[in-house]
Amino acid sequence: MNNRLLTYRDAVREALREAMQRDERVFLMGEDVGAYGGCFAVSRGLLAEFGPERVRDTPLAESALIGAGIGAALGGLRPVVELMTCNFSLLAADQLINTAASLLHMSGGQFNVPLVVRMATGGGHQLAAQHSHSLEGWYAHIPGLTILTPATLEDARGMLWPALMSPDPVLIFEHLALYNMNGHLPDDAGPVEISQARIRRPGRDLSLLTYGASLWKSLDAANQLATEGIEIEVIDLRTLRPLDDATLIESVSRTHRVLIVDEGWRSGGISAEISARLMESSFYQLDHPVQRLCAAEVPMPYAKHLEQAALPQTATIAAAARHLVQPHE
Amino acid sequence: MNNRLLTYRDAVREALREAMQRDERVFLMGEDVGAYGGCFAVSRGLLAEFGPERVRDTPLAESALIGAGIGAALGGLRPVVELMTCNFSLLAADQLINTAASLLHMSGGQFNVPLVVRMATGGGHQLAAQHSHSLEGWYAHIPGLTILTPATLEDARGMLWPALMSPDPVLIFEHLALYNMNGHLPDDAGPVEISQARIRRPGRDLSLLTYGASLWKSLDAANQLATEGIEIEVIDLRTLRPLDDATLIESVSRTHRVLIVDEGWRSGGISAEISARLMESSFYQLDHPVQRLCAAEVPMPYAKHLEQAALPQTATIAAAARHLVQPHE
Amino acid sequence: MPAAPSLPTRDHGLFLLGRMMLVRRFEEACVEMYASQKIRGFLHLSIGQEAVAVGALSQLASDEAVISTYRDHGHALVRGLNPGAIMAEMFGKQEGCAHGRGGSMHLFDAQTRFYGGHAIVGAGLPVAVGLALADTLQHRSRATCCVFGEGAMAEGEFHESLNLAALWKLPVLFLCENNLYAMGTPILEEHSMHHLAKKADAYDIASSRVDGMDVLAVEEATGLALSHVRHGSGPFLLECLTYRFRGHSMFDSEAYRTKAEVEAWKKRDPIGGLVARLQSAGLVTADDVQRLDDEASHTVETAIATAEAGTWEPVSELTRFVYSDRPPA
Amino acid sequence: MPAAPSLPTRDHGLFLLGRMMLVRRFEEACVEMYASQKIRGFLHLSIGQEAVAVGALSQLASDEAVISTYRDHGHALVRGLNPGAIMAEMFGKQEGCAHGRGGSMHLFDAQTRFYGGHAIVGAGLPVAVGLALADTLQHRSRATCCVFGEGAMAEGEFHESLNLAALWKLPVLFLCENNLYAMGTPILEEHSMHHLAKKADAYDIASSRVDGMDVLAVEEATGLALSHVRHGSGPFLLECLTYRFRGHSMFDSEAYRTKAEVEAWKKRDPIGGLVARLQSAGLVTADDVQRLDDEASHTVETAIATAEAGTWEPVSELTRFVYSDRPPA
Ligand SMILES: Cc1ncc(C[n+]2csc(CCOP(=O)(O)OP(=O)(O)O)c2C)c(N)n1
Ligand SMILES: Cc1ncc(C[n+]2csc(CCOP(=O)(O)OP(=O)(O)O)c2C)c(N)n1
Ligand SMILES: [Mg+2]
Ligand SMILES: [Mg+2]
Repeated sequence: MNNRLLTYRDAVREALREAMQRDERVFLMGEDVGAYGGCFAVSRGLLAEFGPERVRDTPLAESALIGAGIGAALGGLRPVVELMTCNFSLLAADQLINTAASLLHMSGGQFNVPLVVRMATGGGHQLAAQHSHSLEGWYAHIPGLTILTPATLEDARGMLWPALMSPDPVLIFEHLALYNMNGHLPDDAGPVEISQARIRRPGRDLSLLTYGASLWKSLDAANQLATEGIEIEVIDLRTLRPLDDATLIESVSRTHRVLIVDEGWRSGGISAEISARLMESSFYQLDHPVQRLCAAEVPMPYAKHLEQAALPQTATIAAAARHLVQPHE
Repeated sequence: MNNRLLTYRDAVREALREAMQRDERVFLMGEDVGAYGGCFAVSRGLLAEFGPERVRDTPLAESALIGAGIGAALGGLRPVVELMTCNFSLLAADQLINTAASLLHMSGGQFNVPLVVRMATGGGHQLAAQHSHSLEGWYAHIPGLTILTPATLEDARGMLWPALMSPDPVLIFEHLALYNMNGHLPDDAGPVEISQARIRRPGRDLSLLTYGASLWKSLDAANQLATEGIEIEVIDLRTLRPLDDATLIESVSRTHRVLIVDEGWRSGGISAEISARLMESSFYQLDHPVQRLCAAEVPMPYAKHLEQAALPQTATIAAAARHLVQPHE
Repeated sequence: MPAAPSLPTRDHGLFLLGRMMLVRRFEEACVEMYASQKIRGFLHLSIGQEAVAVGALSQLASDEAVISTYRDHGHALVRGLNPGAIMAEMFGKQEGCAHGRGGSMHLFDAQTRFYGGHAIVGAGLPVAVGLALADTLQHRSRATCCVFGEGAMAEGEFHESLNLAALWKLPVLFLCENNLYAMGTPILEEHSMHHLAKKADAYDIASSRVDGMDVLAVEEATGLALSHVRHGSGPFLLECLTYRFRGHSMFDSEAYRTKAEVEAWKKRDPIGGLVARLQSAGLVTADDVQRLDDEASHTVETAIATAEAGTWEPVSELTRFVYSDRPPA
Repeated sequence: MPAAPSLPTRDHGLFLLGRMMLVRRFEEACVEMYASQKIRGFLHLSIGQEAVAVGALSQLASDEAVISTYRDHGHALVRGLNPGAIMAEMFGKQEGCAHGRGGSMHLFDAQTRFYGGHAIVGAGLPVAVGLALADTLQHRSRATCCVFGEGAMAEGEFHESLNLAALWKLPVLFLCENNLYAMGTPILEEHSMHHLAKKADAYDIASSRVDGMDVLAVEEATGLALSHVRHGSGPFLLECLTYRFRGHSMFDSEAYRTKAEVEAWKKRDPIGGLVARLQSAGLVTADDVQRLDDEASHTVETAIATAEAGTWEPVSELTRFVYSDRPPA
């Protein structure tokens, strides 16, 4: 099988293209997905290929966009609504939570909502407080939603199709910092499984649980620590709702130490949920309390040095991991 | 000092009245707060007393209401915006998070937002999926916000004033099921302190951490267990952001066992955060993993028996507490 | 407003009368069932507004979708939902049209394309836009009917939805039940411009306003609107001036309006009005009317019996309908 | 549009020209600073739109508030923010007008009542309504000026805010910079009805439309609008037809419009236009123009020097400005 060099952005585009080729019901809708080529150039070229009906530019109206996506899904289509960034999803929070996530239940199982919402997430680009949220963990609180966080090219390429085939609403969070990431993908790369976390690097000393852009920083940290003789197991959560508890518990049963890394604000983030679950499932397996390394609890500052300090970095991840593996009590 | 018999609703009303009498800058604004007397009759009578400028009926427009509240706060007033119920706050999530919670930071400390938002929260009244959310724990994720959850008459009466005196935005979640609760309050009841959790019932065997309507179910459960010789310490969190870690940690250092009870959905709720914090602070103090008893992860069903089953109840709280105190591993 | 429409045939007159009487008797039965606590939660009645539901919705083709609000019994009945299934829903029985999960505010029926029953004011509008988009993209030419109160027209989603529908020339009939109040807020405090149909101009949408107490007028206006919509001329906003004879919900003390105002409107009772016209034209007799009334009462009694005979869903099924259990499409 | 306004005095002409040149030179310097990576994040320029900022905002009294968008440099400069503080902000220095926390999209200044710098499209509108409400309730008669692009007019908050402002007759000048595009979306795809000023009719709000490339026309129209607003006649919607000569932000490949279109608009350059008129009327000389240009360039150079000389906030202060550290008011 041949390999191709491409970016995460290309991989998402390829997934969109394939989905639209494969299923007539699939269409893309959002602000500037067409002529502009997408706020982050993800959909560039798709308008020419599929026309304005299926690559649908919209006005600025996030709430109605999600609502219209819900309606289109109910009407037999498979809409992909792009919200540009998760920051703007707050304008559509009502439709996402009170309608998309609730409709199947409220209707007693009659009306499922096969809606896919794509949005960029994360900080690190000096876009400041209103453009740098990491809300994937926050949305993972909501029953009825499925939350995907592709970190690899393979997942960027492969998660869209299973999301589209899900009978229920799926939110895909694409990390801003990953769009330019290069890598190889086999020619026949296609849909991936979305119910399981993946061990991206095996290790015996510590389970490092993370997702999205932090995966790469975590792998870097793990490689650093390997030179010190510390072997970190790095697990990519991939899907934040539902969480793949089994994979996490199994890993902890081997390593007995856990660090969770996440770019959301610490209080009430996805790391808190994982820590609480491990408290319940693996308390007697733990040699050390589970630790979290999250974003500082501050709206994102613009200044680069402050922004970098607000986010987990390779160095701080390595330090936290080292600290956990070499206890001091 | 004399005591008066009144309801939680009366206590909130009294707090509003006193605030408006005491400070000209305070006004109340929201859907049907005036002529209708408030969706839950909280503001009944205030229109006649303070007139339509200060008890301001509004159209249905939640996002603009919060935005206007922010602007009014910036303009020197002390607005109390009533959103009826937290379910509708999702329409204003952008203003609450991207503006109210972020403005002080984005402006480098220049523009603080002394806005108070009141809303009803919680289930138990068969109002179904779109009217039964408990979102206080979810909002506690957001830096910049302060989250209050008055459970007692004293707090219903006393939390509004310190909220109004806060230079930054405060959300007050009043549990629907408490409005009709009767009790006595001293004639001179007034502002309360809002930075500390309170031990509502001391006990040696288990720390039960809760807030809002669950406080009362928890106290009932504790009383039941007392007849079995089990002494539960019931702590009312009162403020979900910032959490009063010190009080919790101190309690755990005495009881070594923890149950957290909360009416929000389990995954990623406030209970997860508390469990994660205790993992970090009190791991070596714990005789048993911290347990959570939360709402079932389902949009609220209408049918009474299902709704009751979805929420923590006195019996399920008692059972969970008993289970924790009598370990079985 | 145009001149009063010409008289219907005897058969059609009986049909309209029968439908309106069914809605009236059904709503009256709801009051009783609420008093006897068989129905719980929030209950919103459409007594006084029957001419809108009957005049407008009975003109839809069987494959045309309807989306409604929490004040949805009349719409559901006219749409052809089984009255027994509606009543069972409000009893919380699993034989209910939403399996007992939704209750009065969330009636749903896939068979008749009745998409709810939404309790977030305004949230149904973008969903209707999406349903119509799905039809258009799949080359089906049929209307989607979206019902909402005038209160919803102050919400941002009204604006966003009308713009989208007009931009994309979608076949949506926006049907406003202007009953002059949103809860206790009179239209003068809801909207700065009160000729609501004219708001359509801001979107280049065709519109009209009709006497919503006159079922024949509503029928005629709806016919015109639907032919516009169905023939690809884009959406239509139809404003029906009506009045609810009862409170907003069962909790309403109606402090915001005078008895005299209500009495004046009751003189314009849509049922009494049609009876008088048909009788004075010699088209129906008092006996006819009595027979229709008996039939309506009988239907309602049967519905109550069905609801009574319904069963409770086992609590073990609590978390069903959060995600689809059917296989992906 | 009304006839072209009469010529200004020489002094006033020089003033207007000087202001526009300052904005132009400042924006050009931003491009350079962006290229040399001194400025990061999203950068939106107002080159081509200077007549709106200068014509409208220079007419505000010093105590009248301004609220703007992410395309805010021009507004901030005209408002009187220190150019050095603006540039320092974009450099991320603590001497910046938002302490380096906000960056280009979030300029703020309490002194001149410049309330930002908002990056959520439409979110500034309700805040402006609230500021005006505060003035009205505190019996101050002054205007609040809210600037937004035509893209914002599709958002629900536009609708909600205009309705509120009109209902309460608040002194808000809603100033629309209609530059015909929202990112890459042309106005024809943004709005179903393109005469945007007429949208005011839906709220019974006074409005007008003016040539936004003609600073004298903008000035005149703003004067009329402001006198309406300041004299208690309620809000005013002023639409300025303008054009941005550069891309939406620095990331824009401008695939959505032709070079010819841009060139045609450049012929209507607001600065060149005013120069020509003043010169042909003999009011200013080429030397005058050169002198103004030199002054502008000098101011900008000084600003850059100030920014360069600025200092980095210590990382230890990362979590400042999340909550106020000043004592409660
Ligand atoms: C977004 C939202 N805000 C507030 C409410 C509370 N509420 C329920 S009905 C209602 C009034 C709606 O009035 P209108 O749209 O005119 O419908 P009507 O009840 O008159 O049929 C309000 C404020 C709600 N359900 N949803
Ligand atoms: C709520 C929201 N949605 C989307 C965006 C992304 N975005 C930033 S600017 C912009 C276009 C806005 O156009 P307009 O209001 O006309 O202002 P202009 O940029 O033309 O000055 C968009 C879509 C955003 N910042 N906020
Ligand atoms: Mg109404
Ligand atoms: Mg624009």
